[in-house]
Amino acid sequence: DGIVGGSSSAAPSGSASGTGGVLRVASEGTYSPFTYHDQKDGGKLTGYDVDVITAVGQKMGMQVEFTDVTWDAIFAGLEAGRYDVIANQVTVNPERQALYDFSTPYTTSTGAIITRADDTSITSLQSLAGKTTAQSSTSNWAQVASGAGAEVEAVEGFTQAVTLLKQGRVDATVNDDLAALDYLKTTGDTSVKIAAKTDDTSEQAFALGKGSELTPKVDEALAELEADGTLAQISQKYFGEDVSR
Amino acid sequence: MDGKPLLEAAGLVKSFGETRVLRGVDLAVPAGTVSVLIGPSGSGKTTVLRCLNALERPEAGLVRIGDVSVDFAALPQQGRRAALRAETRLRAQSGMVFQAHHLFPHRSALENLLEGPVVVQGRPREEARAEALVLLERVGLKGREDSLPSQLSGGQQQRVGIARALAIRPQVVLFDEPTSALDPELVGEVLAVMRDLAEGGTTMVVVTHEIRFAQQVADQVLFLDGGVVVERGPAAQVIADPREERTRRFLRRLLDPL
Amino acid sequence: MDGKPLLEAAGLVKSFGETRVLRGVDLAVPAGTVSVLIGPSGSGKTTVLRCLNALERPEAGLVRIGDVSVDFAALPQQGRRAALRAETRLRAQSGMVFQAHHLFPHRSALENLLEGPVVVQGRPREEARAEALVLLERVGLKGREDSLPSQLSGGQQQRVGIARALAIRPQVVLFDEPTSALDPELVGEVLAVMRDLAEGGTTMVVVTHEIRFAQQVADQVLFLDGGVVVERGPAAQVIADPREERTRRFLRRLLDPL
Amino acid sequence: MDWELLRTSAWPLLQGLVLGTIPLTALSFVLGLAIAVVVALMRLSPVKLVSGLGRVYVSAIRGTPLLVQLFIVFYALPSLGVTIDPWPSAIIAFSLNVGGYAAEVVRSAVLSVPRGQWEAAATVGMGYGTTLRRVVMPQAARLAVPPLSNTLISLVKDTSLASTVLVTEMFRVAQQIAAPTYQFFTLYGLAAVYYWVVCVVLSAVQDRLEGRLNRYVTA
Amino acid sequence: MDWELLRTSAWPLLQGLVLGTIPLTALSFVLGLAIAVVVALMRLSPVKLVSGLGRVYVSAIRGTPLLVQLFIVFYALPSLGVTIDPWPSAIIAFSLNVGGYAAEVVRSAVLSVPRGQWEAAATVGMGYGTTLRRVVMPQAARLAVPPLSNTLISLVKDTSLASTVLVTEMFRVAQQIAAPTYQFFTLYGLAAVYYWVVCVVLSAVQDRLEGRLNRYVTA
Ligand SMILES: Nc1ncnc2c1ncn2[C@@H]1O[C@H](COP(=O)(O)OP(=O)(O)OP(=O)(O)O)[C@@H](O)[C@H]1O
Ligand SMILES: Nc1ncnc2c1ncn2[C@@H]1O[C@H](COP(=O)(O)OP(=O)(O)OP(=O)(O)O)[C@@H](O)[C@H]1O
Ligand SMILES: [Mg+2]
Ligand SMILES: [Mg+2]
Repeated sequence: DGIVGGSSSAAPSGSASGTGGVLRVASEGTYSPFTYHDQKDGGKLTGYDVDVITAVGQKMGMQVEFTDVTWDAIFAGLEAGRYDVIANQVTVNPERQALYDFSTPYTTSTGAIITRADDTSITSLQSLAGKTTAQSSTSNWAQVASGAGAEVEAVEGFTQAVTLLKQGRVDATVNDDLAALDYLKTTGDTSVKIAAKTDDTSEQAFALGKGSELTPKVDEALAELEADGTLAQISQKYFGEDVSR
Repeated sequence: MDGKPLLEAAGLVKSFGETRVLRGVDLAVPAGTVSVLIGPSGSGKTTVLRCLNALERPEAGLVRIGDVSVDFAALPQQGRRAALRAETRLRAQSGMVFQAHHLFPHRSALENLLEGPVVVQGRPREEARAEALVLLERVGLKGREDSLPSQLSGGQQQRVGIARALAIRPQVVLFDEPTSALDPELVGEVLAVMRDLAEGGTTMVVVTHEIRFAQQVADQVLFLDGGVVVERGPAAQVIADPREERTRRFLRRLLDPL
Repeated sequence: MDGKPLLEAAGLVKSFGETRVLRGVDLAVPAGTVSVLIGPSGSGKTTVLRCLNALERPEAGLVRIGDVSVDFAALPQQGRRAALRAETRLRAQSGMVFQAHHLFPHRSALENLLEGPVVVQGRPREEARAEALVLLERVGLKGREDSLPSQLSGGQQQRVGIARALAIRPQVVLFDEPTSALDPELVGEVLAVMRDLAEGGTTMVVVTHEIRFAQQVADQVLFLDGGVVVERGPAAQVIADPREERTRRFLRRLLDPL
Repeated sequence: MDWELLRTSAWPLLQGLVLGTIPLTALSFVLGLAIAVVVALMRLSPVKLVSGLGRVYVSAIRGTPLLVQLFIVFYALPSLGVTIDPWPSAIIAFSLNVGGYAAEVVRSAVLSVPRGQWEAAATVGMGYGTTLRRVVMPQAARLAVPPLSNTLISLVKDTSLASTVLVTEMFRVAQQIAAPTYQFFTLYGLAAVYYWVVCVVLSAVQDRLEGRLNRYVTA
Repeated sequence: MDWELLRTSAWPLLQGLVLGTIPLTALSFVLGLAIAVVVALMRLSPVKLVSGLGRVYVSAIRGTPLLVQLFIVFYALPSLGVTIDPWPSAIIAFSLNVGGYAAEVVRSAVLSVPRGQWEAAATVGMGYGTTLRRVVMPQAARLAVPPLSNTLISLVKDTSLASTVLVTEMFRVAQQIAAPTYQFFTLYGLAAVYYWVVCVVLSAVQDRLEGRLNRYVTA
């Protein structure tokens, strides 16, 4: 996958899903460590989700082809038949289930509450009441935070949320614990910390078009990958623990 | 010449909105002669010239130049395209010199002359260029062919305008007050060029307030007032001894403004 | 009057780039008199007027109007602000009428007259308005005070221009070819207004090519050529019987362009 | 198309429009115009230093993305000890941005006013400022209106970037509603309709203004 | 500031600029200008239907966000059976967008060319098309250049939206590099510098063009 013209789905052939042995996959490519471009490897698309769907494709006997799509366009592209499946840590919820097919989940995560390192006032989800948090408005963590009584500032992404946190403009941000861990590990930032984890867990799965004939095949492949330990192995590679269940 | 005048207009009627500006104007210009149109402001002089050139479409009337003629009353029935074609054909028979020259400011003097022959008429560039250079020399602008209009004086600009009108090889040249926007001193050079053209046999219709020019050069003077030709005849008669009171009053005011 | 002329200019020298356009022009205009400046195109007539009005800053020379005087040679040493102040003060002593009127197109005739007195001089609006209406009547525009410039004829526009110049209560009014952009027929009305002003005692400096106006109205005629005053004297003498060959040649060309 | 979603979203988006987008646009445009006039005059100044500064300003503003300008005002200035609240940040960034683009339009319009108008103003005693205000600008306006209206109408939609600095305007509301259901397309469409209505109103104002300003033009 | 990251990012961003941003901008602007001329002439047409269509076009384009226009071309047209590849989609949406804004600029510039020029062209025999091409447009250009250069310079940066329709240009590259390192600020800053260089070049071209076009203007 080259850097320029990052879309390799050169043949958007309508809704003939998966024919010709090609599984067309969309992901953001800017969501580390799930889907991102590895600059040390010539900008190659990589990440947890990328590896999992690649393995799924192999099991299905299909060649996997990736496309970089911005988050707000990613479902429009699925509906328009530009690709077959979204591999981008899509959290399963009832509203979404009404619109799309979901595979069996391949990630289970909990929420992490991130605060300034010197802040001791936040120790649980409940203590967010009355505080201000910065959340990516497109993620379901915004609902978790406001459900806990926090005031939510909408931001574009995790980096921005952390910047606001460090500038003292917000008190916390709630996000995926995996994303939070990756941030702390990658940046070595010591001015923020994970102050608490939330109780509720969420599940992430591949999203496909409603009624897609590929859904059962993907589920089948996932089951095999879990059985033969591949899934756990990929998880270990990125997180040092098994997040797939 | 076959006795028929080169240019003929008959019964020109033209209104702008409610106001009737021309109320039946007739005109006959024999080949090789100069006709001068005089008359007060708003009498319709410019409008007459514009009708002869089909820049304006009269409601009624006929214009003929050489063997191209247009019956304006019949135009609307011919459909848009046919009407436009007829007008373009008539327009090609005459050249027009404006009061405010309207040279193309982004083209040199020479290029201004070439637009018509080369771009429109598709004549070979070299031939047209040679002819244009002759024309520029004729109006006294040898050596200035590469100047932009903005680099020329008012008189020089107006002379380029005349050369441009000649460059399309018209049968008649129409002049609308070619000197009245000029510095008094520059008037002479333009009138001189016009007189030379007249002496060279160019057929011309000239709207002007230069009474002395009319006296010296015109074969025919027409006095227009309120959209009709009030008086016409040889220059000597119309100017020196007008029959109509209106003509007399107009000339008096013109010659002694105070 | 104390014997001193109302307006005096001495030794005006002005260059544009390399070319010296004025080479020491002197001028004296007694109160209540009319001076007419004539001369070929490019001789510097406009530049003289513009120096009198400080629209142009000469390199050397002195201009005095009433008891306001500016020594242009000394200006640069006074610093930018002081120089500007001096020029503005001088400018307030004279009104200017341009060839191309330069009325403010977005303001009515009356509003054009009020900009100076009300906006700049801060005189009470009602008083200025009353005075402006009188001025408009004086130039024959009673009833047209609410017209925009574009709704007026050329002659009417020029008369508004004159009224605007008078509205700032200047000591002298400067005219730069006020009629040469006008239709010949409209020239009369403007010249008539100027003659009335002159008869009413307005001090005026007029650049014009209207020789008859000069003969009838001017107390003094100056012939400018190549940036110097070649000849000056009473109209009767300079025009009817010029001493200098250059003057004679210029007048001949003007009176008989062909 | 999810009609129920459209119905329930109509009101929150309208709120976002009226409380976010519109005041943000209006304030930024007015301030931006003021900046534009100043910068245009700087660029027209005969003093090299002043015109140079104007040029640098225009180049810096037009040369960098609005998003980056917003980032700098909101996220970078705090590291220099200047912390500005979201709304003021947004308005500062947007006005500076409009100022850069509109300056070019104003400059070209001022240049189109004939020199004679400056001189006529001088002869009735006006100074530089008065001439600009009463003579030049009203005439320059005519030519400036269509391109400035482009700038304004772009601004209406550019305000959607205000969400990067925590100002919630209509587009952000649309994103928030769309997020849980992924109905971005539906919600963006609804936002587009609102924008379009605003634009139609602004275009009508532009037409009237053009008509008004053309009134006194000769030929 | 992470200098090492900047150093390694310089080349991929430059690739994104040269292979993505610049061709996208250039193609879209040229096509957009062509559309603008057509639409401007439609709006100037005496035929009510034609000018009405032009007005609707301008209103639709200026009235809706570019993002929505990209969405429609790429994501909504397939449901009508028209599926267009990413690059063509982006170019179509951007040219249509430029066309709407530039049309207003062109219209106002064409109106500023005196009627006498049309008539002079008619008297030497030119038809409507020839007059436009050889007489009117070259003169209208002078007034149109500064606002059109605004449109062009905006477009350079608006191409960053192309990533929504799967076209990777410079800004997307910057985002991709920033994501795993969380250095958004650094990468956006680098992108801003590249944009700025492009803008400086374009402004220089604008200045020269303005100078050239001013050459033949009388006083
Ligand atoms: N396009 C137009 N629309 C409306 N009225 C017009 C138009 N052109 C000319 N007129 C009117 O028609 C009348 C005749 O105009 P025309 O220009 O032919 O007069 P003219 O004799 O050339 O006058 P002048 O000596 O001032 O040039 C005038 O009353 C003028 O106002
Ligand atoms: N702003 C300027 N820059 C350069 N040269 C100028 C400028 N103004 C005038 N000139 C030159 O100065 C000379 C005198 O000009 P001026 O306008 O004073 O002449 P004039 O006597 O008024 O001529 P005309 O009868 O044509 O109005 C001319 O050669 C002219 O080209
Ligand atoms: Mg006329
Ligand atoms: Mg002069």
